[in-house]
Amino acid sequence: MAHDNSYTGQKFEVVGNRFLRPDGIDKVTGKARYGADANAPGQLVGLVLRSPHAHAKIKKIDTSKAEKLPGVKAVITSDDLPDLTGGNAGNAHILENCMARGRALYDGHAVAAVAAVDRQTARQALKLIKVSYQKLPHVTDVDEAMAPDAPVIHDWCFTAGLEEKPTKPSNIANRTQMGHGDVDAGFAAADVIIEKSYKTEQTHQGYIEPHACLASVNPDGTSELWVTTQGPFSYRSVCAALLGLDIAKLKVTSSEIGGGFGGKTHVWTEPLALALSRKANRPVKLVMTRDEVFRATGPTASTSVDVKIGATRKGKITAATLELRYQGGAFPGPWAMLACMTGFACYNIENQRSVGWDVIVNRPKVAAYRAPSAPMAAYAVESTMDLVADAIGMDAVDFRLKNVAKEGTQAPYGPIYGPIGIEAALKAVKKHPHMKSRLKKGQGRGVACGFWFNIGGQTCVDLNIGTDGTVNLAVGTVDVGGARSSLAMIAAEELGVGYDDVKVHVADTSSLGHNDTTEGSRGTFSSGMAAIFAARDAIEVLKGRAAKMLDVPVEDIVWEHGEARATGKGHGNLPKLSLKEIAAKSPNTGGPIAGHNEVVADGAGMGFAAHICDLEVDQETGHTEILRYTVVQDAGKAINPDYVEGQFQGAAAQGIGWALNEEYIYGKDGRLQNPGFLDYRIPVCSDLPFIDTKILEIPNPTHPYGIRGVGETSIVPPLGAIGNAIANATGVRMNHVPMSPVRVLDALDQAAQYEEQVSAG
Amino acid sequence: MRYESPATTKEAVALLAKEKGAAFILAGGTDLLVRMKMGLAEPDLVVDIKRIPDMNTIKTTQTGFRIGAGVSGAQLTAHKAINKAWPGVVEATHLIGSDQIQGRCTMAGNLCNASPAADSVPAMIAAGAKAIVVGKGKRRTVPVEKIVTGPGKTSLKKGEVVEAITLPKPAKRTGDAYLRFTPRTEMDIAVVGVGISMTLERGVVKKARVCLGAVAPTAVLVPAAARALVGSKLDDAALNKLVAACAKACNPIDDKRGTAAYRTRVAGVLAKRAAKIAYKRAGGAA
Amino acid sequence: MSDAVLVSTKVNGDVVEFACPTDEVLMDSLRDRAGMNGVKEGCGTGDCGACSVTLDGQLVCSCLVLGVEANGREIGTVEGLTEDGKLHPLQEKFIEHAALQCGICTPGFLVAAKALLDNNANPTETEIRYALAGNLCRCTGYDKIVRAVQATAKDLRKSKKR
Amino acid sequence: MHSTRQRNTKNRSVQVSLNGALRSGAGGAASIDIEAATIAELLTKLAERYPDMSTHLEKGIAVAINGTVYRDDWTQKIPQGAEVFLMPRIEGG
Repeated sequence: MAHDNSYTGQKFEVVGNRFLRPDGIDKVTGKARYGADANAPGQLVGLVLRSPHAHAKIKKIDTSKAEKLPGVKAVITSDDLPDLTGGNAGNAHILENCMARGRALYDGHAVAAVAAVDRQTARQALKLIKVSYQKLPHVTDVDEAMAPDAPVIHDWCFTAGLEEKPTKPSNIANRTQMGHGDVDAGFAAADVIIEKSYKTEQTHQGYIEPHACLASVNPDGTSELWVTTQGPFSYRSVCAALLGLDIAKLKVTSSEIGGGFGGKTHVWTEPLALALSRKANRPVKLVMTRDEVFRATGPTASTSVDVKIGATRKGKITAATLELRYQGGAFPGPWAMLACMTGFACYNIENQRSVGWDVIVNRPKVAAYRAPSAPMAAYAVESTMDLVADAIGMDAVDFRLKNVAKEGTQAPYGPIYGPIGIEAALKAVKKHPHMKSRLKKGQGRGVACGFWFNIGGQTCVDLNIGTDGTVNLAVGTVDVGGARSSLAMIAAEELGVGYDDVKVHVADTSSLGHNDTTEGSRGTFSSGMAAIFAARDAIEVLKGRAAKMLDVPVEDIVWEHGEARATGKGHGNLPKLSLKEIAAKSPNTGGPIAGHNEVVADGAGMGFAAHICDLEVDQETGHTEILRYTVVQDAGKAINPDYVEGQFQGAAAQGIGWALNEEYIYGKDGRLQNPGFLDYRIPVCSDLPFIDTKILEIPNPTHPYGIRGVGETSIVPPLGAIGNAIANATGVRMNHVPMSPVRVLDALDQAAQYEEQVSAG
Repeated sequence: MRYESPATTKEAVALLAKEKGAAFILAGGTDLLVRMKMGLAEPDLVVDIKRIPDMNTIKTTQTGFRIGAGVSGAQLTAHKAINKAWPGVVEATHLIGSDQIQGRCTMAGNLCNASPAADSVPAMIAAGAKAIVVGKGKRRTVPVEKIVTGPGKTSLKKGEVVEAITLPKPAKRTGDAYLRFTPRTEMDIAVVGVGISMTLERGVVKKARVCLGAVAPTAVLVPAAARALVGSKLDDAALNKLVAACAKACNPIDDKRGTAAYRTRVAGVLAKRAAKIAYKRAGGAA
Repeated sequence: MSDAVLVSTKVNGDVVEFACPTDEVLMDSLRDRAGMNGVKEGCGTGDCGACSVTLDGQLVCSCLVLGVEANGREIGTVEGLTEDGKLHPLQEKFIEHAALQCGICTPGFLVAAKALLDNNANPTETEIRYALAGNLCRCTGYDKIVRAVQATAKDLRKSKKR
Repeated sequence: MHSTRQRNTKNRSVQVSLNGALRSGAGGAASIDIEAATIAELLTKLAERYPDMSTHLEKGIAVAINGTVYRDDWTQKIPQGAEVFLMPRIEGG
């Protein structure tokens, strides 16, 4: 049944309140079951052997000794997996990333796996596997990988998107161009043109829960996979495709998920656990170590970006260009392309061009990380925006406002924006008390903007009403940050029942139709939309039952505040029937009452944010302390403001970590030097101040409640905001993220030396 | 792997001396267990010293303090008299990891793990701490700076155990301080560490010890840096000499935690700051 | 192959006995042998605090303690925070203040926060932040966690006065 | 009036703007005119007319109609005079 997804401006009773999350008690008592918390009879322990080399030919893998070790039940290599070469390239790459085939492509690339009766035996078995490698030249830096003399990682990689097809393979997988207008004419009309280059290092989502699963495959192909994932349905279809299983025979249950941020949208060890289980015919539990998580899952791209922005003295941007080089790890990815679409999205720039280069290097296959690709492009753009404002002597916020994107502005990727919130966000920033607070000597303030598309996608929910009038809502998006609370509120709002009367349940793949992965800030947007429609379906059933109970035509029944009421002549004396009353009679009026909805939740409203950051730089050590931080973001409609604020704060904290200290550090040998939380420095509690939030509500016209996704956008501005604040505090413009103490002190020194030279010369 | 938890130092020494394979002492375990997890240590024998009463107490003696090798950072931090006598040593030990780590980590373990970046070591050396080393049938007292010989290497012989660390009773008008630099505020390894102690006489530095951490294969005691302070009231000239002496004593490497140039530069910055704190603690006018 | 040792310990006040390989860490013993799955593994190297427990009342990372070391000692885990079926005030406030999102770090935070408040009934914001610095959270930016601990401390002080 | 409307209903030609790598699939064209009443019809005709584009279409695309981005629902109708953009399909975190 088709439903209208237009925003109606309906008044809310439940939505917008701060209800307690329904899974809270399980999570504060330790009862909640995550990826590593399931067990099965006869279960084995799975472990993976990984390449210590950045790039190497695998000449031979001798597993015979490991196989003979008592307690070892299965050993697998790529020989035990289907060879998908020549088929669907995407799937072939995923499988080759899960297990090296002939070549190890990065430090940490899986080469073999074992299943044994216990951890000690499995560890022993890994040591007994002998792999003979022949080291190959490697490259891990994005700019070096593009150089003509770089070692070419894949001989099948010919750059796509060039006007002339290349004759030689290279590490450049793809060239993308976006934009509109006449850039040359635009720059010719500019009074001021600023050009600058930036680099950002690779970061990891850093979810605290490592990947973990429990796989069980029977000889007849019936299989189960308990796993921590953002996308149980896509894990099911991908694992089925990789291993040749039937989709319907593989039941995937998503555990409670201990953080994902995009990193749990793709499979890593899950196909290996299934293959081990198939070989051993016993359940296999496979939990990654933290070291493996860093070395062999999907971090974000490291980048190299050139920006050029031209403006008139009056502050109008006349043209802007971006050149974006993003490495996607050892396989082609869409990351620079995404950056092309987002870089200038906050601004109304008539003449603009973004060119993206997707590059292959000897690093793990990049995955999505919260607003993937956008923060790095925004860092370059937002830093340069401040430079231009400075050059024309205009306030940096006013300069942004003068060029801000509005309803009717053409997006970098083509379409014209509907109602969007970046102008309102910047105006809220300008008015915010934070902007008026005084800074002390050595302190600085920066503002930056951010954009993320948000997505919707295939969604399916079931709503069932019990005979006591309580409601079950089964959804197929996973709850990454409190979504069950929002979805219960939405169902309660529609049905007119209490929040506590609705219990939301994340269904397994055998109990519900396909749901796209919980990514792109789509959970509450999409499942919320489906929940509204499913509730409305159920209301139709409820009305039908009420009509039977009251013996009136169903056309005469209206549904108001959780009650059925008969309208029209002669019905005035009939009692109102509550949902509870109708539900109680349901066994005798036609059986269970349910609502169902499947929808492609298109029309996700764009998300925009503006951040303010105050900080202090220790000019003798280069250390930066964040003093005050404010997030302003458009949520469309905040269903449960507590968890909207939580998303804003968490995203900002991740952005702050990225800006200041987080980075993958590769040695000359191409090996990752900091695969642990000690030297991959995510912010700790004492590194951060309270993070203020301001929720704006500019309704998304294509959602009944006006909801926009809120999860990702606020990771985009912090890099620029902090770079701008450091410049404000020190007079030095940083062009390399993370802006770690070593880099900041180095930049301060260089600036001081330059000053000395200038004054001496 | 065999696990033993002897009740006396003598038993511990006997176990270690007898073992043919790889034997390790388990004090706090905050380094050993990480190394085991990473596959970097594969012990045949682990000797847990935390059930040896003598090794798990702090004693106030006539000459100062005796801190058992199993005493945790948390125990040390809670000890009022040591806090008063050697606040720099306590602060340095407190900087080893989180509160969780503090519940386990020990000064002796921090020393014997022989990391160039160990936080408590420069502070101990600046304070003139000594290690009581017990071997089969003999016991010796060694200045802390003589224990570590290189990254992961110590002068301890097979079968020898550090039983305790001693801190002297500070002379009147003595103050100490330890500062380290880390990118994060907590949960980090020193990029540079500086421990300083000094004794004043009428506001003039009479004696000083300056020790740098994380700028060389071992913590380095820098007599030239101490000389820069002695005889001064911590005026700018003295502090500048201190900075220069520290820079000269640095022999760092470029690694994932910092560059050699950065370490050399920041060693001087922290030395200056630590000297001011120690001076104030010794009763000098700020 | 490692030796195994019979360990007799108390977990949340109850006697628990199990055979434990000597090289097994307490975190694994608690999870796999004592059924305390509220003890979470985030890193296994003492850097994230998700496996925080108390050992004879002292806050530790259970991944940095051998299982055999628990012999004759008393362990406290998140499962032991509730008393007589009632949530601990910290647990209440964490839910009330939305101080958890994914929840994987929550047990460790609760155990660490309780250790803090047991020793310091009136901690400053800075003291709270440093006391919890050994517990990593990637979802919340710590804001609501710190507020929940502040609110609990305030309530506990009030109830003590009464 | 009446006759004009009839003609328009018959000739459902829409101007489709192309972005990114899709352009190279259409021989470098920034926009093309194509007769289509729904997204499904549009994609079928595109594949027929520009075989080079098929790899991009397989990889995943999205269609923006009057500013709303559709990633999956190919039954969506394309209104008269609509602004239509073809763009790469995006993913999120």
